[in-house]
Parts: sequence; structure tokens; C-alpha cells
Amino acid sequence: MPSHVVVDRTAKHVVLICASASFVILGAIFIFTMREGAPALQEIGLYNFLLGTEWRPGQEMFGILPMTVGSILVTLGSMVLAIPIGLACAILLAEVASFRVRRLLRPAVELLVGIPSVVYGLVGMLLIVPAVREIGGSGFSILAASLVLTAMVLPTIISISEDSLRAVPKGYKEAALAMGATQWQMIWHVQVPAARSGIMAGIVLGMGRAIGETMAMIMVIGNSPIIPTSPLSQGRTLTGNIAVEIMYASGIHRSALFSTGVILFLIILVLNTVATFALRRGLKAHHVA
Amino acid sequence: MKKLLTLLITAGLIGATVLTGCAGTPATHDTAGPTGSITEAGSTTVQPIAERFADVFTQMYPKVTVTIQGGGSSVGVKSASDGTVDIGAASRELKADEPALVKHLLCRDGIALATHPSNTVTGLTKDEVRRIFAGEITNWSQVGGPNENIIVVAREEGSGTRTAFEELVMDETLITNTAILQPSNGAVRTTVSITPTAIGFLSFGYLDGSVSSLAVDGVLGTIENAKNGSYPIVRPLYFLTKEAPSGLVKEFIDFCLSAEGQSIVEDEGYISVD
Amino acid sequence: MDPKMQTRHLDFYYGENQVLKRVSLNMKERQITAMIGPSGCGKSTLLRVLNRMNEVIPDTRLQGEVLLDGNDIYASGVDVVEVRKRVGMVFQQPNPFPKTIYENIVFGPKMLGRRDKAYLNETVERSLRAAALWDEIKDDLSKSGLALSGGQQQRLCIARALAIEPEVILMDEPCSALDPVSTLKIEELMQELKKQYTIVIVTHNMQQAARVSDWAGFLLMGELVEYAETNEIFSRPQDKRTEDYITGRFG
Amino acid sequence: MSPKSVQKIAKVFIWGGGAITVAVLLGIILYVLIQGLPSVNMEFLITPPKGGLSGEGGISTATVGTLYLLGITLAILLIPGIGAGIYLAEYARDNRPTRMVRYAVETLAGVPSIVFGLFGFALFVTALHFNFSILSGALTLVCLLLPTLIRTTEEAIRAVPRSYREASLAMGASKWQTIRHVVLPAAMPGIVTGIILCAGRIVEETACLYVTMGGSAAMPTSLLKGGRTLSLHLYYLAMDTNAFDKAMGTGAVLIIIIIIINAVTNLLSQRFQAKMRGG
Repeated sequence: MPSHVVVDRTAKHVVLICASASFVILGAIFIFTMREGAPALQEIGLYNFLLGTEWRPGQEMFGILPMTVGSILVTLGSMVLAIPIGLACAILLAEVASFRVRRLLRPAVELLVGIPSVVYGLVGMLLIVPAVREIGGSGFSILAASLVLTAMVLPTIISISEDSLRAVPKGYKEAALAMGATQWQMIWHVQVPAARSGIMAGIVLGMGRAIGETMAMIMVIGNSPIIPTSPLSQGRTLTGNIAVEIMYASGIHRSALFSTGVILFLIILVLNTVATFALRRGLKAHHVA
Repeated sequence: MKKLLTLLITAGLIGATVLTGCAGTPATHDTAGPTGSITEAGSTTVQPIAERFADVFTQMYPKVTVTIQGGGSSVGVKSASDGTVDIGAASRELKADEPALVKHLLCRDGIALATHPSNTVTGLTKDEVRRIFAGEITNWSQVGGPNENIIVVAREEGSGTRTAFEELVMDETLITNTAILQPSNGAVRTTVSITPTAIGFLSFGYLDGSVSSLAVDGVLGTIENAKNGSYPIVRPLYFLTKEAPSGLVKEFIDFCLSAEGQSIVEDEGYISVD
Repeated sequence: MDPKMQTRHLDFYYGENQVLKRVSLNMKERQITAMIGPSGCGKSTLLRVLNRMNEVIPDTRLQGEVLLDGNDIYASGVDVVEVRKRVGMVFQQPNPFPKTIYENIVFGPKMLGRRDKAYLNETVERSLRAAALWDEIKDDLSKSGLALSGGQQQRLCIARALAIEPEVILMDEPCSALDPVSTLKIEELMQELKKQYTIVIVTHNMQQAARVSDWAGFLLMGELVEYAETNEIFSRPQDKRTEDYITGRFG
Repeated sequence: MSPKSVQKIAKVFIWGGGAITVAVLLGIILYVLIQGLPSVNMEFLITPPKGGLSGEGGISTATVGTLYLLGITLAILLIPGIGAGIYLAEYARDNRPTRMVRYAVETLAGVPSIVFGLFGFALFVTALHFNFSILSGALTLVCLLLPTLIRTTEEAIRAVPRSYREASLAMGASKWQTIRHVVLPAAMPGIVTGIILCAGRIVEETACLYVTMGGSAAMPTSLLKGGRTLSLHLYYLAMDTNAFDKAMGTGAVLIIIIIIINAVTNLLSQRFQAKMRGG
């Protein structure tokens, strides 16, 4: 066999092994967290674990509903602000801004992704928490966490929405303008609906980032395992539950934290599948057109 | 391009190595003495003292390396019993369901009640403390302070400080879940120091000017008061070994319990054992 | 004289779709054979089959034989690299690598394991001279191949193909992306090259086929309708369909 | 309301969105720099932090820890990451195994950092006895960053024109020679951008390192020693000490590093795009 054939074959196998690595890692993560988390689920029961409202490891009470609610609330809270701001910024970048404005704004958005989450947490702790305390409560709150998250998910929403707004075929836009629509009418009634799937995907991925955020959350949310009763109330996220307690936990407690990881993993799995589906549908829509 | 990549990686590695060399421990003269390594893990309350012990010990015996890691009291118990480390550290008594280990009483630690320096309340009874952390007393005016809601700051479940606090103060009642929970003594101190109406508990070793320490049952939280037994919230800090220690490990523990070791304990703000 | 290359009863499929139907064709040594026909008739596919470039595209199937000096290049045990070394190819779009001119030309020899500097230098000069490019760019060898004009890029690609000393050169509409002056240069170059190499060219430009080729074949829907000497086919086409095509009645 | 006044309101909305985004960014950066830069000086950069409860000292060991982690992580990450990217772009057919790999890469990209941390904690720290160490942190980061590098590599390779491959193959180069000598060099700018992106993530990342690196403030003298990165150091300073000035100083250093990394990425991709065009 000529030597280049041997090299070719070896290379092919090497890159194949590389490619299977991510599959193996994903499997390993699932199996490991599952295995470590299983004893807790067996002991506590899925129902009590998911719907229990008390998290008191010392008393063998492991209900993660407060954390699930906490994660959902901070995520929704951040979306309330991030969606309109992000969408506006994406429209600005994709359609309205001049080349020069874009050249300033784009790196700004990229930079926003790069700032470490602990920096967001620190700024949140020193600026936002005291500000929220002025309204009431301790300041460590769902509201403070939502505000910090807003800044963190903005870039995700902006960049994916901008891409999908740009992907809208020129023909649509020109047709609308030629019929006498104002620029805004064109954007709102033609471009945004056409880019709907992509914008949805951006929002869903932003939600994924919000749910997954850990360090900034534990720095500003207070980490109380209670179901928040108001935006000023403290709370705890699923991610925070793991990070705050994993270092000192043992036995069933430790196992319950791994189970929390499994739940997080499953939530992200669902969100990602939704986002992928939305993106694909968006692409298909343009192909048909 | 390839060069740039290699550069990136080697720059990282070389930079790390060079800096390690420059900033590493000062060169010590070669003295005869034991060689080998000791590993310790467990309670983060013990960690700062253990790090000081390790520093001084390795200066005495340069051929010995001592690795100190955190992890918490439960980790200390677990890793000492399964042999992952030579020495485990715990800042509480062993629980009934935990394996039996050899305990070495290293020192004692008082747990202080910390408030914001601007708070006018200077003392509480032990029962008031319990009721505040249980969520029964929720306003400073109920204990002689201004009409402000009390913001309770506690450690998270599993922490040795929390376990000790529960044993010494809470007396079977539970710490309210509406408390802000922070994952370290330092984080409790920070939270109290930036929250005017907060109260938290933390190890004596962590007290500094940023928070004020309350008197409990009329006794101020100081080392002397803890030592003479009048301050009510004091817990033991242990080194744990699987069996009676021997060789290098024994040498290290003996050093910690010696007069020299105990002076380090006092330096760090803990209570020495005589 | 035996033909340099030969196809025998060649069938070729993309999936279920048959694009070549029992094509049998002789390509004579040191002559230019042109394939003409409307787009989609299979002429580019036929060209790719001649140096097994069709194998790059997945899900294709081939039946029949392709002979190079009488040996089937698809027989088992034949090394595809050896085939492509002997049968070079020039593409429709000039496609120099984003490397220097020098690197572009020595790429092939290097891949085949030639490393000695002297040989490589000599190869660069020989190939560029053969491609009539040497005088224009001999001082710019370290410039990017992409910095050349379109016509120069295509001649660079020809030089690159010549560097591995092939016996046959396949040209897939080599002038379709070029201006008339560049086209003329390439056509002149082909007449030079023909003295040493066997050339097969695919073109949709009938004037070009008439100008440069010695033999011409007319392909229609995968079928070789007619194959003869070029002046034969253009002056006295035997098949009605060929006549219709070259007189411009369709296509 | 007339379309014209709607248009006016819409303009305010659109420009408002942009303005808020810029304001948030500038607000954070300026706040951290103004609060932090006064504590940044040569001494801050080269003295080791005291660690523990004390916020005293500088950031030297955290800087070394970051560089160390950066070097080790990239060294382990590059081959599997780029290799998998090559596979997906050049070899993969549209079949079940390929779809499974793609699904794995997409899913892995979304898994939260703390879940990687749990995994690293269970596998590297506990099961494999690497303990809290640079190595455990690096291996966890490799898992976390793999999808990023795979995706950027694949995209960069797909952007290489088909004609390059054909030219190379037609000259008798084998498939691997074509990839190695034609495709990869042409895709290099994209791949390098991906690698720098990963470097940025290593600098930013905290959650998964928080539970795998131990956070020792001492100089990391070997792979199996614990350590902290600048981000982790910032976390410990902010949460465990009252040294907010030092925390801000560390934040300022981090922000400057990130700004430099972003600038280099932009510069590189511009320069290589120019080169590809034949400048």
C-alpha cells in the first residue's frame, strides 16, 4: 500500500476519534451526574424532589421547587427588559444604522459577551443591590439578579436577531418599500415577521444563558431557598443551589445537588432543541421563498 | 500561523513557569530533617490556620511539602476516613452517622454575631439570637433597636460553622429559610458590612473593622471571654486522622499543638488550647 | 498509433440519474480533443471521469473502462494519486491557492515527495515558461497567486498542472471566465503545449473548439452523438442533431 | 396615529435600544476602570495575594494561574477540537453517527458551566484523584470549550472554496495532503479566531473552576496543585474579603485583557481576509 494511503487512513481515523470525543463527553456528563444524583432521587422520590417547597438538607428535606421558580423568575425578569432592548438594537444594527455607527456598536456588543460574569456580579453587588435596597428589602433580590442578567443576555439576543434580520431576502423589503410603506412599517410588518424564527431562537438561547448563569447570580440574589413572593424578595437559582452548597455537601445532600444538575441539564436540553428547531424552520422558510 | 499558535501556548506555559520561579517561596538553606509530603483537607474555618502551620513547618523542614485544601468539614471527615488525605479538618463535633476517627483538638473558635457598624444594638441574649435566626423576631425594634426589618445572614447547609451555630444556639429550632445564605465566612462578613440592617454569624477569625461584634448574654465576643468560658458560643476545631498518627504526620500535628503552633493559633484570632 | 486515452462503454450515474450513456471515445496522443455540447450534456462529467475527480463527489457510480496507455485506471489496485499525477487538470474558474506564485507551482511536486530546492526552482521556471508566464512574472515569484489578473491566474494554474509533468492535460472550459485577449493567449498556449502533451478540452464555445482542436466530439444528454476530426464535424456533420447544434438551431 | 408619527416613535425605540446597550457597556467598563485602576500598579501586578480572609497583596499568583490554565487547556484542547472540526467539515456524511455528533456538539455548547463543574468535580477531582488542581480545572474547561472550537473550525473550513480542494486533488495530492496543505492554511484565520475566542472564555470562566480548582492563593508549582484564575480571584476578593478596591483592580485588569483579546481577534480576521483577497 502506498504510504500516502496509510497516512490518509490514519488521519481519517484520528479525526473521527476527535469527533466522537464530544459525544463521549456529553454521554459521560449525563451518566456521571445521573449516577451521582440517582441515590437522592431514589430516597426523596421524584415528586418530592421536583415539587417539594422546603430545601433543608439538615432535615433531609430536598425540594427544589423554590430554586426552579427562582431560575424561571430571574430568567423571565431579564427577558422583559432584554427582549425589547435587544430587538431594537438588532434592528438598529441590521437595518437603520449607518456603516460608521455599526462599526462602533458591533464591537460594543461583542465586548459585552466577553466581560467575565464575576465582573457583572461585582458591579451588581456594589451598584444594583444597594439601589434595590432603597426600594425595600435587603437588596439581594430577584430584581437585582434580573437586572444583572439583562446585561448578560443582551448580546446573545442582539447578535442572533441581527443575523436573522439580515437573512431576510432583499426582495421582501424592496417590495414593501415600493408599495409606499415607511421604513418602520417595512421593518415591523415585513422584516421582523420574516425573521421571527431566528429572533425566537435568539431569545431561547438567551434564556439558556440566563438559566445557566451561576457566579453573578450567587453574588446578588441572596441565595435563600424560598419561593420569592415579590421582585424584592431573595431567592436562589438552580445553578446557585449547586455552587453554594457543593463544596460542603456529603451523602444524600451531595447527591441531591447532582440531581439539581440533572434537572438543569434537562431544561437546557429542551431549550436548545427548541432553539435548533426554530432556527431550522427559519432557514427553511427563506428557502421556500 | 502555526508559529503564532505555538507561541500562544508556550507563552502561557513559559510565562507561568518563569513567574513561578520568580515569585515562589524564598530559597531556604538546606537543613537536615524529614522529607515527604502531607495532605490536609476539610473545614474552611481551619484552612487559614492550617495554611500558616504549613508555611512555618515547611520553612523548618524545606524538604517537606504540605498541601492544604478546603472542602468543608464533611469533606474533611470523608477524605480522612477513606485515606484520600493524611489529615482531615472539622470545625464541629463528629456526627453519629460519621465514621469514628482520631480527633486532635487543635484550638477553639468563637462564633461572633456580626452587625453593621452603624447598628445601635450592641448586645442580645442567646434566646433573642435564636429567635432572630428562627425568624420569630423580625424587627430591630423588638430587641431595642430602630424600627427596621432584620436581615438575617447565615451560612449555607453543610457548613461546619452553621452546624456548630445550630448546635450551640438554635437548640433544635431551624434557621429561617428567608435568611440570606452565603457560601463562606468571608461572604457573610461582606454581606453584613454592605447591608445596614443585617445580622450574621461568623468565626472569630473573620472579625475586622467592617462589622461590629455583639455581646451575647452581656458577654462581649473576645478571645479572653471565650477562653475563660463566659462567652457562650464556642466550638472546637479538630484535625482528624484515621489511626493514631505516626512519622511525619505525627511530627506535623505535634508541631501544631506545641507552644509555637498555638501562638500561630492566637495570631490568627482563634483560641489556643492549653 | 494507439490512442493515449480511451473510454469504453462508459456509463456514469449521479445517484439514480444516468449522465453518461455508453460513451466510447479515443483520445490521440499529442492532439487536442474537444468535447462540445449544450450545458448539462455530461461533458464536464466525462472530463472528471478521465482522472477520477468524479470520486470526490459522493453517491456516484461508474461502469465501463477508462484506459490510459491501454491500462484501466479504475482497475482495482490502481493508485488514484498515480492516475492524477499522469492526468492533470485545469478548471473553469482560475483557482490558484492563496499562497505565493512559487508555492503554487511547487505544491504538486512537494506533495509527491520532491523536496530538493534545485529541482523545485528548475520546475518553477520550466513550468512558467511552458505556460508563457515566465517573462511576465519572473520577478514576482513571492507575490500571492491571487494578486495576478484573471488570465495570468489561469496560466498560473496551467503552469501548476504542468509542474507535476503529466502526460495528459484536461481543461474544463478554461477560458469561460476570461476576456477575449486572455482567451487568445490561452488558445495559443494550447497549440504550444500540444507538441508535448495530450489535451482534452471541454468547451461550450464552438468557435473555440473549431479553432483549437484536432478532434471533436458532440455530447447530447449523456450520449456521444458524433466523434470525428474537427474539420469533418464542422463541415460535414453526419448526424442531424450535430448539424442542428453547430448551426445554432438549439443549445 | 399617522404612519409618520409611528415612524418617529419607532426611531426613538430603535435608537433607544442601541443607546441603552452602549450605556450598559460603558457604564460597567467605566465604573470598573475608575474604581479599579487606582489600585493597579506594578506592585499590584507582581506581588502574590495573601489569600484567605485577607484582601491584601496583588494578583501575581492569579495571573500565573490564569496563564498556566490557558496554556494547559489550549494544549489539550487544540487537537480534539480542530480534529473534530475537520471531521465534520471534510469527512462527515449525512448519516446517523454524524447527526449524533452534531447533536452532541450543539447540546454541549448550551450546557451550563456549573454542570461541567459538577462533572469535573465528580470525575477529575474525586474519581480520578486529581483533587482540586489546575489539571482538573483544565480538563473541565476542555470539555466546556470543545464545542466552541469545533464549531469555529468547521465554519472556517467550510468557508474554504471547493476549487482549492479540486485543484489540489487534481494534482495528485491525497485527501489528507489537501486538508493539511491547502484547506487548513486557508482556514487558519478562522481557526485562530476560534482559538482566541476560547482563550477569552478561559479568562472569563468562573463557575466550573470554582468547584474544580480549589482556589488556593499560593503559587501553582505543578499541574496537580490547586490555584485560582483572575476571575476566581475577583470572586474570592468580592465575596470573602472586604477588599472591594482590590476586587475592582482585578476587574480592571480583566476588562483590559478582554478588550485586548477582542481587538486582536478583530485585527486578525481583517488582516487575513485581506490576505485571502490577494493583498
